[in-house]
Amino acid sequence: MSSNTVFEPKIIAFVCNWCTYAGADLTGTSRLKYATNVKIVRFPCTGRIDFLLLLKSFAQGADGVIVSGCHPNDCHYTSGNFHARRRWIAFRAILDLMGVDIRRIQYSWVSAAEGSKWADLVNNTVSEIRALGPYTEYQQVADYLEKGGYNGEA
Amino acid sequence: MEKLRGRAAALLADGSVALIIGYEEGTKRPRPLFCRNSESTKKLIFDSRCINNLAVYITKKELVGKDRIAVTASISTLRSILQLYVENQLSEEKLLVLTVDLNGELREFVTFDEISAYVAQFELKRGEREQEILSKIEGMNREERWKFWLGEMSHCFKCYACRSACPLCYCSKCVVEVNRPQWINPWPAPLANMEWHINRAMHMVGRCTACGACGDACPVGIPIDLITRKMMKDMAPEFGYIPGQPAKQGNALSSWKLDDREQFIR
Amino acid sequence: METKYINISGLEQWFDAISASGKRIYAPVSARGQVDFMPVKHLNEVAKEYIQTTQSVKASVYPKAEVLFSYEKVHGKVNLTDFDPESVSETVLWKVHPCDAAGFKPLSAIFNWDTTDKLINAHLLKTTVVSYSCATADESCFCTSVNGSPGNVSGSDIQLTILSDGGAIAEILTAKGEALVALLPGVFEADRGDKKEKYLVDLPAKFSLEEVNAKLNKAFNSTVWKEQSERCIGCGACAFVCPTCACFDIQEDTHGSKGRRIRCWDACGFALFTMHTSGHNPREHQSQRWRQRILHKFSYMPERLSVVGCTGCGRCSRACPVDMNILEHITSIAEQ
Amino acid sequence: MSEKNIYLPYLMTIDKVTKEAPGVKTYRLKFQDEAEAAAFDFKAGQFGEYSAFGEGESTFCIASSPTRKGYIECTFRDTGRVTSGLASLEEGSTMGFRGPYGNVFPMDEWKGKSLVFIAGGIALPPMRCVIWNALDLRENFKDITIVYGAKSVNDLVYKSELKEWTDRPDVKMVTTVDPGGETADWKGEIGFVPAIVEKVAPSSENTIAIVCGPPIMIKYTFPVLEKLGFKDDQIYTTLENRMKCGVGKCGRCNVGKLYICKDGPVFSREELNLIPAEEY
Repeated sequence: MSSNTVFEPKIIAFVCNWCTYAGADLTGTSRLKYATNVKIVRFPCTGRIDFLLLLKSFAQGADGVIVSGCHPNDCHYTSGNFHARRRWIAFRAILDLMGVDIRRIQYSWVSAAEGSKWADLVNNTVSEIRALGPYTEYQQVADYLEKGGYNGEA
Repeated sequence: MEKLRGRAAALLADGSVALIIGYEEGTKRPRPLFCRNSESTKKLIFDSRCINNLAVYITKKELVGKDRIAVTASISTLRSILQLYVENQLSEEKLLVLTVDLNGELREFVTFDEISAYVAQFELKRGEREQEILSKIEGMNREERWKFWLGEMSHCFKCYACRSACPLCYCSKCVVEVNRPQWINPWPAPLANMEWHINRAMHMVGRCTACGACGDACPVGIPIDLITRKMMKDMAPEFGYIPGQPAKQGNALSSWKLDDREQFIR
Repeated sequence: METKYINISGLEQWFDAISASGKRIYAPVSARGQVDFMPVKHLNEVAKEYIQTTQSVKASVYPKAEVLFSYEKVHGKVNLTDFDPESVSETVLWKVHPCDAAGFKPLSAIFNWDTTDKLINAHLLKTTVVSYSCATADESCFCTSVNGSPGNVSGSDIQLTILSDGGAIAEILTAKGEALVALLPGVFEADRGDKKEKYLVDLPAKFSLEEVNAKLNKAFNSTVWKEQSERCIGCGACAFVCPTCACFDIQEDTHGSKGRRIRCWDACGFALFTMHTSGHNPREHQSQRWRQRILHKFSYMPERLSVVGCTGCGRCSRACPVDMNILEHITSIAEQ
Repeated sequence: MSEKNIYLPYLMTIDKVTKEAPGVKTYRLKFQDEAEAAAFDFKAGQFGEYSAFGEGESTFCIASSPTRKGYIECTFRDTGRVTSGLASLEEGSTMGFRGPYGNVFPMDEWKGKSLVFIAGGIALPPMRCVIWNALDLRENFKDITIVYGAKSVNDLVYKSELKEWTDRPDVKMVTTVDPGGETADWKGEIGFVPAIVEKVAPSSENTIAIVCGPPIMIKYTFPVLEKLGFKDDQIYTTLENRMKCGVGKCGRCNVGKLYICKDGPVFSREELNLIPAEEY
């Protein structure tokens, strides 16, 4: 397979400011190489990441999503990541029930010291999503008005 | 029935309550009735056909005002009342709850603890239709589930009957009506409908009491109650709740435990 | 107008000819425990035993969401792309009930009074309505109380009355109807003189429209609105299943520099429908919104647009989660 | 000719931006298409649907006078999604406009009469259109009195025009701010609009009063005018209900059987008496 036919997934990472963002920064300053498929969105805390943002990412063309923040007990705001953890447990279950491909959302804890873990996380996620292929199943539905859309016509 | 009507008339006559929310015969099945005078209590009925969840009315200020009211409650309604109480939406001083128990005896609850003790006798049962669709869904692979729900969602025209019928959807401004930012497109379309129902389910995690009012209300027959019901069942053990009982320890998504379990965070 | 006879196999052949002509056909289909208009290809897909579809057929000419126009921002300028009437496909609406077909007139009146609505007119122009007269009705039906009847032909291009042999009386009412017949004229035979009335359900009128109108003219401050609407939970089910409800919202769908302005269904029963940005809401209570719904249909529309905003299809009563039965409510107003 | 899409806006260029008060801006808009500009005409009192592409449409009056040709102006406060979208535009940007919609102030019938304008806060824009219209045809009218009030000095809109009107010998201009809203160098009145109207006491003889403002101001101003001898057919106001289409179809702006967008926004008090007050 020639290089230009390899599928390059678009991945959005929602990360917290205090741990994972700093960790990703460390990856860079440590000169560790990792896949360039990821676009990072920085949040104050994983507790601040609205679950709808994950779905919006898919609707707007993302093939995979990474959500990452401080390890349990390390939250800058004490409990933001605990709240987030509960939210993801519930959200993942709902998405699975609805048939959303939950393999495309990768949750992780990456601390400010874990530059290499960030690189691994991104690399692994990219290769996994690459194997899954583009998330056209979701993206197709995002544009419906063109099709008229009548009863039962998705 | 006569006991209920008599008691209701007496409560209104002596001014104990200003309004009694109950059921009357409707076109095809019983429907909600609002009694403000003894005369209207003659129309009151209460039996297993009464399926509207009347708890939806007791948080509506324009209906109940500041007065003390009474409500005739099915088990589902009682569960919703308890959850509303846990969420600080009700006070004991303003609400008298009536029900008819399995022996046909009229019961009156003045405190929420009494309701809690009464409700604890009843196990949350899964309806036939619910069981049937759930088994169908459980037999599907992920792609089939996605297709199934997308097909169902394509029928949704966003009348929000599900939201209106739910006693726990009492927000004065719903997330779909917020437009800065516009989280969910307000027009009906499969994806926007999907987002709305996922959102609704998320907002119901650990709160839904499985009354099924949303599913009953849906004019286009989407089994939306399954989503919140299944979530309630699946999430209850995760977060230490008892299905059908109010979340006294706080709502699932506004509380947490150190040892919340998951296997998916790397 | 011309009346013909078509036998049962002729109906099937004619339907196949329409299907083969490339026109979209929407007809009632039974699925998921409900009967609703859906795209069909063959006559055997069309639902048989039912009283009424859950939703009206209005979505075929007034879609739930439709693009009014689209735009693109380029270097500080904006390019507009108008709605293209040519994008609308030729459509046949099959087995529409007379109460549904009668809904096109009030719908068109709302959209076309004073200024015309290009979108709905494009749909109406390309829509041919084949209605079936009604042999059955249920307790929610009341077309005969609102100027309609089980054999009313208003809004229909062709009306079929199914006979006991499975064939049908075909009343060909308009040029569009004739064009549809012309797709397979051979299957239409001369009128056999069957009496249409014999095949229609008997549905006595429940109230007089004039009486209701007279009562409503004085009813604005009546307590009836509060009494009737107490159990209303304020959803939009009644409006969305209604063949004549046309209230809409205009919304924006933006993706980067491109966007579309969208018209989508809205309902006067929603609490925020009339809310001002300031927070002031002229129709703050459900009783005011219920009053608006009834007065709009039975008082304002007759006066302003010379049409009644109700065709008696009874869908709102059937769809309502709390049994807000419109027939019962209107009858009680008439009897006051 | 193919049917016109009534929802398709005119494309307008923002020619000039004026900051009026905190959050309040006036845009001068010019048609991008010359043919559209030439064909466009409106009268005092009419409104339009202004669009920020990407955010949606919002309803405001046309704040400039029909006597000033070649442009229209709108004044709005940044309060919601659309108005904040509009507020973020700069001079030279493109926005949309649909209109003119609604009825008009019967200025032809007012010829030879005196006019009293009473406005509060952000409700001056619809009045400004009429004021300039009257001032540009000054010989048609007798005395012109303007009473305008806002919460504070800062909240007064059209500050330079207020000065211009104050300086004109043929206009009696009274400006007021609510108690506590004055600044150290404030030279106008202090007090609520209804009280100031009572103090100014314009004669009702052969006079039309035009009142625009928040509902509460209107509620207390009407009795004052009544006391001064104004009959219901001598008092005019504008109603502003929520609208989406502007052309009598979307179903929002009904007040009783009337559509504010078609039968209004201009109403005499006589007409207002015939429609249910609770719906506006």
